[in-house]
Amino acid sequence: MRVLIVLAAIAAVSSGCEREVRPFQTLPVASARAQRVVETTLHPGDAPPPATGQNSPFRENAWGVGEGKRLFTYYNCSGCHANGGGGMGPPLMDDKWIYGYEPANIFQTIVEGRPNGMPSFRNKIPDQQVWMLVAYVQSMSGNVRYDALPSRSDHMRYSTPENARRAQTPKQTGPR
Amino acid sequence: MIVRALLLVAAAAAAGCSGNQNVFNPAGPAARDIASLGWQLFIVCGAVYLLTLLALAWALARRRVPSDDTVETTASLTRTVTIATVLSIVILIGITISSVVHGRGLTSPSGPGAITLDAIGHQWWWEFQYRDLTPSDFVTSPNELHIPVGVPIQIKAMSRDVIHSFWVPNLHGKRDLIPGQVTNFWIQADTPGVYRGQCAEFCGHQHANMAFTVVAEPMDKFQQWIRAQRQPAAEPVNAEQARGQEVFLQGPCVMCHTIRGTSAGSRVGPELTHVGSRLTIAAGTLPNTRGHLGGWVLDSQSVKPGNRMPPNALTSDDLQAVLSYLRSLR
Amino acid sequence: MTDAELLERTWYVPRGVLGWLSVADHRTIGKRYLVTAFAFFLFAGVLAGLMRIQLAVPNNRFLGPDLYNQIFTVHGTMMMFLFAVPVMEAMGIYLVPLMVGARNIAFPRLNTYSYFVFLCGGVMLVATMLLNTAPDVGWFSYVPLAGPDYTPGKRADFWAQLITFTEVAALAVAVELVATIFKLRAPGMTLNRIPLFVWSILVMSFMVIFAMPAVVTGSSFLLMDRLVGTHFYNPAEGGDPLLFQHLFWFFGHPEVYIIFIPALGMVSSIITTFTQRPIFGYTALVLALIATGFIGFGLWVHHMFATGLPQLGLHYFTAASIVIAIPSGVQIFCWIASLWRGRPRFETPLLFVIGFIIIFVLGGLSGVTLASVPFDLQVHDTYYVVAHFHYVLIGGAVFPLIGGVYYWFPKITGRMMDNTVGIVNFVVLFVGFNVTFFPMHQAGLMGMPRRVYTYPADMGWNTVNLISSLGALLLVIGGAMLIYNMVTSYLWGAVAGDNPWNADTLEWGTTSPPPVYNFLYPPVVEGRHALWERTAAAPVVTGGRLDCRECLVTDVMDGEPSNKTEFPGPTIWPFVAAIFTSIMFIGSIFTAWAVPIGTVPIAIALILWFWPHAPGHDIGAPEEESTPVVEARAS
Amino acid sequence: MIRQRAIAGHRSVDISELPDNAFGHQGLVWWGTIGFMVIEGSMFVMVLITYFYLRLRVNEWPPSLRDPDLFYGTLNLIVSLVSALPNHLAKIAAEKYSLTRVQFWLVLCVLFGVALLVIRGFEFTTLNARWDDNAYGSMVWCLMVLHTIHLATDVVDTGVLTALMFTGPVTKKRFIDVSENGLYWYFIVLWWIPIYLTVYFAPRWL
Repeated sequence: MRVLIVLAAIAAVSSGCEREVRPFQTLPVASARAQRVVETTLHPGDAPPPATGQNSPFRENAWGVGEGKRLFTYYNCSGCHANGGGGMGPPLMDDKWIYGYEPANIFQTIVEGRPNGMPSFRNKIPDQQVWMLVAYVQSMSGNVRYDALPSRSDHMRYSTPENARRAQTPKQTGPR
Repeated sequence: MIVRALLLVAAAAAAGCSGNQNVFNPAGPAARDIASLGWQLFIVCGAVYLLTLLALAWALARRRVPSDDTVETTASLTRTVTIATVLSIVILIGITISSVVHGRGLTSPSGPGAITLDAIGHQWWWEFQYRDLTPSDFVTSPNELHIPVGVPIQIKAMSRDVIHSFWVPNLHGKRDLIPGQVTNFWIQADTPGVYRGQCAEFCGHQHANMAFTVVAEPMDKFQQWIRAQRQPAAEPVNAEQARGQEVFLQGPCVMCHTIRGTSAGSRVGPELTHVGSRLTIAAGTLPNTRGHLGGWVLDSQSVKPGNRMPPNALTSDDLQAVLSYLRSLR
Repeated sequence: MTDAELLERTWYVPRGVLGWLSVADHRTIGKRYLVTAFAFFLFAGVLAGLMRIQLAVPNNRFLGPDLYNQIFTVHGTMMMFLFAVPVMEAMGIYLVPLMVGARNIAFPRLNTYSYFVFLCGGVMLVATMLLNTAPDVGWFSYVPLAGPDYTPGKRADFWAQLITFTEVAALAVAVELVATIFKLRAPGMTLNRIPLFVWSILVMSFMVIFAMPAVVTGSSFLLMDRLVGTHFYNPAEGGDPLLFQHLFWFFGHPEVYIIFIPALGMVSSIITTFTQRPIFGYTALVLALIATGFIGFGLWVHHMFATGLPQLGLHYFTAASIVIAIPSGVQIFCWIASLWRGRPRFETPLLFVIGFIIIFVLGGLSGVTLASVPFDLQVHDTYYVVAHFHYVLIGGAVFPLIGGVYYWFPKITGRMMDNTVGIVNFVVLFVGFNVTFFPMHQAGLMGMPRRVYTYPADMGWNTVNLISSLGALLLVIGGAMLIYNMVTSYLWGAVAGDNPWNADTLEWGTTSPPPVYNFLYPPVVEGRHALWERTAAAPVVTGGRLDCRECLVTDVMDGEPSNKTEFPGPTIWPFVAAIFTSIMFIGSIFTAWAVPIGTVPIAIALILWFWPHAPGHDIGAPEEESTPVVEARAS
Repeated sequence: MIRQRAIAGHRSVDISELPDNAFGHQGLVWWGTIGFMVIEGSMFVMVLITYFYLRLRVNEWPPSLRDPDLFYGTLNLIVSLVSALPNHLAKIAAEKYSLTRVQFWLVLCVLFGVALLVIRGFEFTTLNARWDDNAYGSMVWCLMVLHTIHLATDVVDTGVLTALMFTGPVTKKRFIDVSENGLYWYFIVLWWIPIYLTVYFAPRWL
């Protein structure tokens, strides 16, 4: 009995905290890349770089994922990706990943842009927020921890909320 | 206790003479009405409290006499208690009537509304939109509400996210901003001045610092202000400002902020078209000085943890350029 | 064997760890409830101390907004749901059966179950606080802030489930108390002879029964919105954020009276005893209690004056809120009259009652000012309100409660609490309280909103806040003195004897502490003041069985003997059921499947709980005796 | 069985002749049952009020959906009304302490209960909205699930009692339980009427 309680407590400590912290300032300000002016927002498509295995600092963090969801609307990602269902741009809630499903790949996709319309957000979105977006993009196909998945928003219902979808095992499909 | 009660009245009176955001420092008809009601209530309740305590003190301290247990004593006690009850009922009815009477004026403005504007609550800042017949003349003023004195201001209030509450104690009581609803109310200032308002419904991390300023000024000055606000942003006049504009437009700033007359047009954060002309930044939290602005742009999270402005790593000359540009937007 | 020995054997309190978990008598459970509730009181008090430290000076960086929001949420939630209501019910659990002359509370196993559910819920909330997972949306967690979109993670879910925990526990106790008061009263205890404390507990139980379903509905909707994506509170899909406020406050306002009414009962008991006279205006006091209970349901909207509901309606609620001041006034007048007529003995319990009158009347009057719509529009959600409800809750409920602790401590432990320490303790608490909370009135009038984790230095709020924080220090000292006095008196206090205060109610008619069977001979009541009017040849109940837990059931109205019922003995299954219930509740924070799956073990535990002679009954029973008990039950 | 004897010098109220465990409001158990019926009743009331509160806030109800299909709900209503009969007879038999009759009628009650649960299962499949479609769907599912929980609880309850009546020991207390269980079954059946009307006819009539 007592042992069980202790174990439960330990489990809670290890899981609960990670999920519930509010890391308002994950990355030190200095760590962001230096500004440089870019001429075009389009970027020549090349093969996805090898996954560095670096993970989003918000992968385990419900708040970060939630902020990512908010930024996804703020920065009008839905304009092309339509809440993840896909429109002009590819869907994000399925298991197909054209340019790689590793967090590092997603990060690069956002920062560098991709052919056929994905603009580069270099210098436009601070790394901290990019990582939030990465975590949210992963959550759309259920690839963050279950209890950190966002639930329904206070808008019109567009699809089943992230925490009600079946998790997809990501597949690398490569450029169309 | 009694002494302390009196102290409160005295203190409140003293504070009444000074103190922004003080309920007993009214600067508009509604607030004045409520303040007078407040005084009534305090005086009546204070008197009742005093009497009750005196009765208690007497009951405890009086000398006991053998006749305490007689039927007559009980009867007279019953009479006293009944009288006290009846009296308190009368007083309570009086209070109800008086509060209903004072309440009537608060729902509808006394005169014709001169200005109609929208108050929109965001986590954690305010957006005030002055509508006009020609959409191009719409004016958006974040966290700073300019009103002409002496005329009622019709406010259509709404919220973009959670429930906030619009409260300028010197002008009127509070009114909740509820998502999915538009609530109409009005305020009016009689004496020119700068009044502080604050969100009064808990709305998350920065609820404590979700303030705004109300600038009440004579009609002509107000018209002047709104004309100025209608203008698009000032063009850079020197190289540093031009550089600042470039940094602003190429950098993350454009993702959230609008500067009319430039390509920056996102409505996520407060509009900055005339940021230089404002008294405060960061939702009434910091005075609008170059230093504070710089600190805010670089690292707002250490000023207001949890607010939605991300940290921006600008090289120092980029920062200086942006600052001079923003300061030039008057 | 003597009757006493037989009863001792029949009503045994089980031994051993399993016995501790399966005990089913109202005194033990009542004491545990009390101790647990006070533990939560201390925890929430510490949190309050942290808040006062943070607010002592402007722009303080001692706590950040994230932590501060968790702290004030847990402080409010814990004080309301884990201290105030349970502690009042605990007093009822312990005292009511003694006061009405019963051998045990009705449905004793349900009582055990409710205690363990309450305990698990409380432990859960403490755990969340320690794990930085505590709810951070205020103790009435308004949507949409508490909704899925604005509070990601599980913080608000823990709040919603804590509500479920405490409501299950509270509702169970309420039903037990109503049944006890209606059906287990001593012969001769007609309605107009019921002690005022028992009346107050009865009214409280009914308010619990009718108020709490509303908040359970509201919090379950919140949980479903967050977990399975329902739209109860989503305005874009036909829901409504204000719905939550209505559901919450329809409970939330009666809640205040649920906490406050039993305190009124304690006040009446203490005044009766320490004036050594019948209370003045018994009937008026009873009617006032009942009236308060009814009106309490009619004024929830005065928490929503600023939401822009139709004016006319608002004025109705102003009237209702002001009407409820009348019964309170009547009671105050009656008590003052009793004190005037009687010969007050100024010992600690009475001092706390006097403190109660002084503080509560002020709180009540500031409540009258809050009931007025225009004035409320200014002070609503400011520190003025914070001051008001601390005046009515601490002044109106906690002071009488502490008085009650000093008053009933001898009965519960058999030892007196030290009177000198008690008097000093009272002075410290009284001064500390007023220094802490009186300045908050002014902070509110100067425009300081509640729930701010910090404030600017130039608002003129610095002095008042500093004073409040210093007063909080005094309160901490007072609390420490109370604990010190309880512990030392428990260990070395003077032995009390059956009736140290020469009180009039039945609980003082048995030994202190009472035996496991409460009364050797179930008493018969001959007047409103059972012990004062007890004659030499006072009748007693005889012919009851001594070899099984038999209790007399009387008539609701006139307390005439009607029939007999046999109480179940101790069993492990209520505890097991409580544990499975808790697992289901906490599990349902993470997945909806916890509900269908979790109910299976609960159902099994319940079946074994009700199944006669299931394994696990009579745990820790004295061996040689246990057999005849079972035979008796089978016959 | 050992009884407490009178003591010298005290008059005594002798209770040895009183009956054990009266039926109805004279008994103790009845008050427990009523207590929980009141609690759950006010819960139902709250949810129903919520339903109409939300309904009054929109023009179209159900929002752009066909009206719910009547068949299973109505069937459910009829069957539950019929089930009141064996329940009633079981109650009467219990109050007459006639074991065999109680056994027979209880078994019938259980069968009815199971049938109702099966029908309810089909009923869920024919609802016109999912709980996460909109507030209407949420309300309907909330009402249905709430009632189903109570239904299932009482079916299990009745099942256990039936088992007890066969395995024994059959004390007088058991018959009281049967009678209280009957009372609770009325509660379930009666509450289905307003819920049925709300779920199936509020969309049609309002």
